[in-house]
Amino acid sequence: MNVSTNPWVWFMGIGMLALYSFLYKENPIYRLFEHIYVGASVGYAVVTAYGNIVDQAWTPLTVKGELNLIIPIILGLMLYTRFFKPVAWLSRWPMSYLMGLGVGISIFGLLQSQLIAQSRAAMVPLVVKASDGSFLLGKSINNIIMVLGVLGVLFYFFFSVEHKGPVSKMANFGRLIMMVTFGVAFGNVVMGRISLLLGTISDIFGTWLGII
Amino acid sequence: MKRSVPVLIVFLVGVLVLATYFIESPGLKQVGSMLNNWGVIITAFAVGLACVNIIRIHAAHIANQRTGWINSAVLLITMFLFIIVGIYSRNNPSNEGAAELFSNLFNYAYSPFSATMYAMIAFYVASASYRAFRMRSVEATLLLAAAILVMLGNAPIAEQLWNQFPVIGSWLLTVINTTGQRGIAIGVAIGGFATSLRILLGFDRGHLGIGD
Amino acid sequence: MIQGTYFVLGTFIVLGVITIGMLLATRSGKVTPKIRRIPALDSIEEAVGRATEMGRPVHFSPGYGEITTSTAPQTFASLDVLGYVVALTARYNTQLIVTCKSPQSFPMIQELVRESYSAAGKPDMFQEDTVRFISEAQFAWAAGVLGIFNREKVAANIMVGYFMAESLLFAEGGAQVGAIQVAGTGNLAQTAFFVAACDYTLIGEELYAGGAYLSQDTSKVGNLAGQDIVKLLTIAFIILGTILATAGSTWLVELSKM
Amino acid sequence: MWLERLQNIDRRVIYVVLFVALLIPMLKPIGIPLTVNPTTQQVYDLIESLDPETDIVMIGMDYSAAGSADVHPQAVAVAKHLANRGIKSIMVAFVEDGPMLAERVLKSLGDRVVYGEDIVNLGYLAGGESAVKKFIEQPATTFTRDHRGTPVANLPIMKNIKDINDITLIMDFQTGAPGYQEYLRQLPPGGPLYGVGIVTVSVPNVMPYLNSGQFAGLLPGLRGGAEYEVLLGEPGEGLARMDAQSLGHLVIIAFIVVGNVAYFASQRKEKKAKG
Repeated sequence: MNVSTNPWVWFMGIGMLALYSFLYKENPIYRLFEHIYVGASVGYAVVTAYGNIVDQAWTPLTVKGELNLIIPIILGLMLYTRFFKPVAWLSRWPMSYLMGLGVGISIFGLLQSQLIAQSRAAMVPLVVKASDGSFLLGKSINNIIMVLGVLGVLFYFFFSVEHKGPVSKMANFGRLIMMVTFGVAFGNVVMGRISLLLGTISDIFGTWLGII
Repeated sequence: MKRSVPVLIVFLVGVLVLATYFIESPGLKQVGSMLNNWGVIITAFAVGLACVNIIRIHAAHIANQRTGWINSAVLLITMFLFIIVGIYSRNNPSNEGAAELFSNLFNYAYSPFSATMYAMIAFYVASASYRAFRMRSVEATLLLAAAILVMLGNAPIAEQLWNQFPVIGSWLLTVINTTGQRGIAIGVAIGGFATSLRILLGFDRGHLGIGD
Repeated sequence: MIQGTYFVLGTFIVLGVITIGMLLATRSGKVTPKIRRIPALDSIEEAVGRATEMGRPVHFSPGYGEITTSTAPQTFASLDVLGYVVALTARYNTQLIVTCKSPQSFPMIQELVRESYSAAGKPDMFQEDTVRFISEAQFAWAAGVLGIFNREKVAANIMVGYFMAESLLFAEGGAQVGAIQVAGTGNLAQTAFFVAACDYTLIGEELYAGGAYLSQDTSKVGNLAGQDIVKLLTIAFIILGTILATAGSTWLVELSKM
Repeated sequence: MWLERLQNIDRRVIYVVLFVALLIPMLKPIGIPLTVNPTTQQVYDLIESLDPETDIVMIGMDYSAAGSADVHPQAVAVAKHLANRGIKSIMVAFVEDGPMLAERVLKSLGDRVVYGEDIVNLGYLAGGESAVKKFIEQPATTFTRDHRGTPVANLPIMKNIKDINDITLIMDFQTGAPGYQEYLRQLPPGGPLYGVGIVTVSVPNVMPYLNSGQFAGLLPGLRGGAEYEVLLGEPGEGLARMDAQSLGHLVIIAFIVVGNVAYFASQRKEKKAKG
């Protein structure tokens, strides 16, 4: 055993155990470290944002004289008018700016890389042949499932049409495909969460207690 | 002023930026880059909003000596510690002591604590697997079967038991899951497009806190 | 024009005309699209009814409740559902508890519930603790909500909005106190947990449709119908492309790259 | 009697079982062999095919500290591969935690690289998709100084970058937004190749983009990192944890089975009682 002698590592280890104690029961020590965690995350975010404001706005404005940057600085400060009732409405201007920008930069990509590219990728030959001309059954079946499945899911999300007859058959197929999809998602969630848990086990038993 | 300006800002910024994706014009491109750059700066200012909210809530707790006010104090102290150390070390890059302190705060407090909070979910996944995942219906059974097969495909140990587990797992992931996710992604792109356009043209003002 | 954007521009124009056109046509009453039944939404009344029989409260969670990020549309859809739930609890005289995570949307939600009770003619049903702000920290919020499930013996649990890892905690916690649960989120990674642990689940876009369905806001309904037409076009596009691909032609694929 | 017990296992018992099942293989790894997925091989081959003289790789440090256990081993393995091959790389973050985690990656590279010449940690840019767009438009001037405070003008590696097409491959390690969606929307057609290293939870969501050829490769979570370590011949954190992964999966599956056995047995009992 090589227990760490670094006080920081001890702080980390004790804090992690305190947070994990929540699994047994909510308790005061858990609450203490939870508050430390929340404070740390907000503090860290403020530091990085400060760095960005200095590098991206203040320095270019004051050193290089890029005067247009006064506008985003003013808009940025206007966000804080929401804390002063009489001028609170002014905070909508920067919010509107961000919203307009968000919409403006995403619409093109939504259409090109999501709608069009994905629709295009769904167009696969239903009969697949190898280069020597022989028929590939497995690949053909996969492709048929993929085309029908995508259509089925789209049918399921028809809202202004009652699901009856063939529409309902396609929609039901789409729903089954989605159930399997959710199952796959769950299987991966299990793997992902265990990975994270292993990371913390390695911190506690390796870095801190020196057993691993 | 209160109602029309925000709608106008959304429209102008959105349309100008959107146009840069279609129209070849160096001047327009410059305007688009400038508008985008302003957005980067405004977002950095927005980070401080969370900080102000936290200060308001927790300062009130402390002032009213509400139960747990000590935790509120700890939270604020941690937050300011991060902010002061972080900003000091940024402005004095030659001071290695400050840089090391900040890196310790990140590596031994913020980072392991946030990892712990997320890792805890692994335990809930385990108890939910036991309690919630029941073969109640055909759909639930499909979901479960897919989840188990994917897990077996992901775990190297299962491959030692039967070498087809990864093949099945990979088929579910790359064929069925791709189909389901693609259908959903196309639907989401269409929905996202319609919502974006509504915002751009000012039909959806709820986002701005202005009802019509 | 920039090379390779012609097809995107064409798509933009066609889709824009359809969705906005349907929105305007519905708003002016020229067309009246009907939204199909969404079983998970119908089950909300059943859930509230059961809570009434048992004399225990209904819990509603809007999830993350953010109104400025990309998850905002889910929050707004959630608030449409909340308006409906308030009206139901007013009709049945059943206690409602709403728990919030976001300090941004908390005051807005408080106003919405107060106004909805007034509109239903039962302003007294709005109490100081009907809408509760729990915490902005994810797990503190989750722990607070689980505490409420246990202490107040919630009989119906309705969770609609954007959820992350806490979806599992809530769904499991609700099941433990025997609540009938209706859930819905646009976050697909979490939908698996809702489907497995809840009685009824809104999947993906059903969440947005639910907002339009329950609020009967004509511009939302019209927009939704417009999206259906777009879906139909997409389906036709994919079928055509598949036929061509099977015949060995990549004409449509090339066209879409123009 | 046994049935009731099986139906009402206390959650804390479940937690302990899972914890023990994970701890034992962490203490004493068995070394279960690992097969490499084709997507991981694809990323490895891609980096093998790069030319150290002309190609520059951008390492996207877009993962959070919270999810780092799943993605960090990948980032380290890929960075080692690049360093071994002498390929220059720049680390850029659109997620706050990125630059600090980049420093950890740099630490694990040791003296394989000369900072400033072979690799640089440019830091973090706020703004989500706007930030991604800004960097793609002006990779040379977006950052004026690196994370360590050195002006970009004094960094030899940055002299090779004028616009985004000077970057051959973007290998983006990510846990959420901004991530693949933002990049795919903003990358110009014919621009750099885009590969992802992503948290296991998001792997199913990105499959359509891999299938459509919009990704140059995919490293799936911890397993992807472990596989890369195998290909690299340098076992690290990822591989060390794969045994525990295996056991963890078996435990979860066992819980599902036990839960269902109890459920069906109790249902049958109820039916008998009624019938």
